[in-house]
Amino acid sequence: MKPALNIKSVNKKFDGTVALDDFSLEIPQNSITGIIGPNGAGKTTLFNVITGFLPLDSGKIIYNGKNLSRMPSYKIARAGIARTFQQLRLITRMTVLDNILLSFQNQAGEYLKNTFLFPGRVKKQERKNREKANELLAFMGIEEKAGDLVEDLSYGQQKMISLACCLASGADLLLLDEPVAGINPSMIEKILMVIKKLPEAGKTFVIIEHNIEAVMRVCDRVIFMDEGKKIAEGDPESVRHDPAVIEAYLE
Amino acid sequence: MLAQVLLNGLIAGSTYALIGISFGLIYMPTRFFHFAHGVVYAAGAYGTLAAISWLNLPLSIAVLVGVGTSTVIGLTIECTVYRALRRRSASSLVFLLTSLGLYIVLQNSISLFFGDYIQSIRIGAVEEGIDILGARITPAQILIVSMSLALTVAVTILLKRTKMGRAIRAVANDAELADISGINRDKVFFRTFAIGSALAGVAGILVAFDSDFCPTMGINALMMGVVAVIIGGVGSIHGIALGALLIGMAQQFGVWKIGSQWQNAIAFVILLIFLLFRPQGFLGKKVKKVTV
Amino acid sequence: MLKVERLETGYGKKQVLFDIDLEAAEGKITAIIGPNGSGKSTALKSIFGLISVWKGAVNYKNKDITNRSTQANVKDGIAFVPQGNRVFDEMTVLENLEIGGFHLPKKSFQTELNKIWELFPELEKRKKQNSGKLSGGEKQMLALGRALINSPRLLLMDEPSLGLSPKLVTFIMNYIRKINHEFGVTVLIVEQKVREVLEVCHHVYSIKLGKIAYSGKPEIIKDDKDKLRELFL
Amino acid sequence: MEYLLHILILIGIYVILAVSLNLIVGYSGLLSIAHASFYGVGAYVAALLALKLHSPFLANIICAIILSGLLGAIVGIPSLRIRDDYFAIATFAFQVITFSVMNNWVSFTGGPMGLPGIPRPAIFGWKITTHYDFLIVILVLCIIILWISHKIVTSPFGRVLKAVREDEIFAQAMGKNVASYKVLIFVIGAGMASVAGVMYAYYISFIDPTSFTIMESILIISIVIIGGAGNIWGSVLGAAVLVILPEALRFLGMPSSIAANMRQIIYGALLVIFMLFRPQGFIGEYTFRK
Repeated sequence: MKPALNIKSVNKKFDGTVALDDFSLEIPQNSITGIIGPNGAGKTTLFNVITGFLPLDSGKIIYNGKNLSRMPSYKIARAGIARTFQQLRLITRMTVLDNILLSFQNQAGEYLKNTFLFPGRVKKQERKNREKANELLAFMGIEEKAGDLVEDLSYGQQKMISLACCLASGADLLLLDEPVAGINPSMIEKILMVIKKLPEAGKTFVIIEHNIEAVMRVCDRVIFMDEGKKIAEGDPESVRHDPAVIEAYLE
Repeated sequence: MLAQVLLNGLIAGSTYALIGISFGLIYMPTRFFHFAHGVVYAAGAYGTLAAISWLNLPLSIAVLVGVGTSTVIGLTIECTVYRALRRRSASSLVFLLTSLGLYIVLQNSISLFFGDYIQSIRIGAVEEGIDILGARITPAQILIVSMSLALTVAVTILLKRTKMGRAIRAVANDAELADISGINRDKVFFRTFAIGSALAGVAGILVAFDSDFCPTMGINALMMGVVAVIIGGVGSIHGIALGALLIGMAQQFGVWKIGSQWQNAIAFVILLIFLLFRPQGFLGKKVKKVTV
Repeated sequence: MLKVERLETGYGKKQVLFDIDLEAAEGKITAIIGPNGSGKSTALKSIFGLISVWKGAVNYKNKDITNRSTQANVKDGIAFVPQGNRVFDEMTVLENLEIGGFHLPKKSFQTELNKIWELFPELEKRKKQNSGKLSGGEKQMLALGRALINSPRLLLMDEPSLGLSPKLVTFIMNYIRKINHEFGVTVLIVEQKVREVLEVCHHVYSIKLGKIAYSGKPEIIKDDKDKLRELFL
Repeated sequence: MEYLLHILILIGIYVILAVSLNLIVGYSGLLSIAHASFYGVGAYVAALLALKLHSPFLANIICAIILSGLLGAIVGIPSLRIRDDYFAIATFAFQVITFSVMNNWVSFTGGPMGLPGIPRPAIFGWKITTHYDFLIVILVLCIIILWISHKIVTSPFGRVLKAVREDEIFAQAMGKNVASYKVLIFVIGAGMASVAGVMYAYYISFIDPTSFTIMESILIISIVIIGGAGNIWGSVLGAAVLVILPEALRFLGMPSSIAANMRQIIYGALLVIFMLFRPQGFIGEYTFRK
């Protein structure tokens, strides 16, 4: 199968310390890849260089045949890569519904010309998006929260919303930074159920997560990173039992 | 003519350095734009004026009254308003807006007490100037230049050699690590405001010795100080002095070539250039980028 | 010496620690290990008062010090070494130590300073240098020195190995052992790279997903890779 | 009666200024201390065109909007590189520079002497002369600007603006071109402010630089904050309160020498009090925190 995302020998340094060391990785279409590893392994940096929030020192990132390096992050998002952030980012003083609506792409109403000259078209699309947003919230089982301010939700629900925003953006590749960290088991269950259903709908996931049980349950493949390098790669059980992996924690 | 332009540039630069250093000292650990500092500066001149004309005190004591007034006002602002904002962990924008409000209240209070008209506590007549290489400088201006030099050195020593100075630099360098080391941030701020406000008072008085003044004297001087701090680089006293000199010189060359009315515009065009292309100033550390 | 009971805390809405109980016995080295994101550092920070405790209590020398200010903790003989070789990088080595010993009278500062020079002779050679220019290992020594100069009774260390080469980790761990052994300082150390820390500590806790997953002697798990895998993976 | 109409006209002018600044400060989170420059640009463009070219009122308004909008883009572009209080200082610099130009380019702007004798405007032959006439025109302009602003902030475009204000990085991650939103809202806000300037010039029939100082900029900010940043109706309320409140001083029999300072003190003190105790203003939603 053709890879959705192809990362070719990427390097990234922060004043002296190496965050990504000649790092290469292929992400197959419709897969769920987990990335684990100790602190400072370069996991979040990897997400940041893929999504254009940090410039690469060298290397190439190809997504669906497009070279992403040097592209501004909003264009990368438009190309179909959505992400969540470790310290959850959402517009907390807007409603859940508005956050989802914000995340849709190609909105006519985002151009003032349309708002004033073609209000009908904007209204129609807005109505459609509203329906889609409500469907999405229903699919995730949080439709009753649509009108609530995001800041009033629990942390787990907020994580759910940030996943919903990624889905609303229409992206095919979703990078989730700690989707289940810091939330209660029943919420973890819900989020994992949602993630598991999506590859068959054409979505591809890369997940950074410390909750190994969660990674084991949902990922097809696990990458173990340490000091900017790929230490192990394979199916979850084999990575877990790879001697090099436990060695990384011991050294 | 060139000699006079250079000398005027030096004098202007020195007055900016005086307020710039006092503002920069406070900005170092607090990291917000304390606009009300402009009034603290004016309070030095008006305190001295009040002591002379209302209380008939001799000049030397009047100067102390002036510096005292500045210090008290600066500290009162810190202990009442700013401390309350810090407890609320207000953003730097909130500090800036509050400070603008304070500035307006205090400047207009001065107007209410002293009137909006021009006042004077000049020392020595203008004719008493001294010739240096065909350029004229008055005794008050000599005082300004030498004091700004002395204060540059003194504040540098304060920051490098004294315990309090080190604490100020520690908070400026890494406030959380200063907390971890057991430094009391409120105490550091209190002392910084005390010294910074007293220095502003001194600056205000020195400038008033040289020229007439009115209640709005503070905002313009402060803005020149802010420009000096930004283009010099936050945290570097030498940088501030250098920045002040640069604006002073640029303005005086402007006066010479295109006319005196464009002084402000010149200073702020320089500021814009620095903000856009080198926001850390020429001696400052690189500004930390927003983290994702 | 330090006793933490039913501690719960987190950041904003995110709860990180659930019902943590732990103790650091006087004169011993206690380690907290676990994978990243488990809440080890959070535990240390909440003990020191850098982040506020939601529920539960922190007792030090039989006093309740829950949510006490960091300054009060420093004056009471607790020192904290944060993650990532953090030093005042715009100040010299000596100045860093002077900030560490800020509340000491001049005379005792000098004696304490001499002890630090003795412990880390490399630092004395570089005392006038800007600490931003030090190597990672030297920064870690300076960070330790800044904390030790107050002669603390309890030293809290947050992942000293982070960003250091394995050789330097051994080096720093030896210092920690020395500090504990010679000065009788009680140490509570958080670590992710565990081989070295298991060599030096007397008791070890493991935190996983915000809960205590193991508490006991380091010898028991040191060579048991399956147990370690269970704790980390 | 004339006095009452005068107050209403002033309120109208400040509503336009405050609402347009609110789009920039309250909805997009960019603190600008340069709004009086756009106000001034509008006034000077209208006055110069009317005096020198005798061009009609509506054409002058359009010219003012275009020129001021262009300047708005110039002020907005730095917001892509510098942020928060540093950006505020940059706008401060811009304000000082424009004031300098108004005050010093004597041959063109009349310098401190200002531009007197601005003729009464006319719209399609309707001469606007009385206070009543002016009030009607201002009212119509206010309604148009409020309508446009309301449309903007309730549209998907406005939703992105708020997202930029609250979390730029999230907005980018969701594919929004943050830079273009920032610049565009500056253009719009500046263009609107110039309309207030045009009306002011025609109404007073004399302008000089003292109406467009940094203090005027701060006054407009105070209106936005006290009314409530991030709420259009807050700016309407704020404008009414801050225009009427100082007028009340007059009825308390305060001598005019003191009244001017007291007015300023009221603005300043209200700004401090609101920042301390109610940063969201009367009915706003944005509190300048990230």
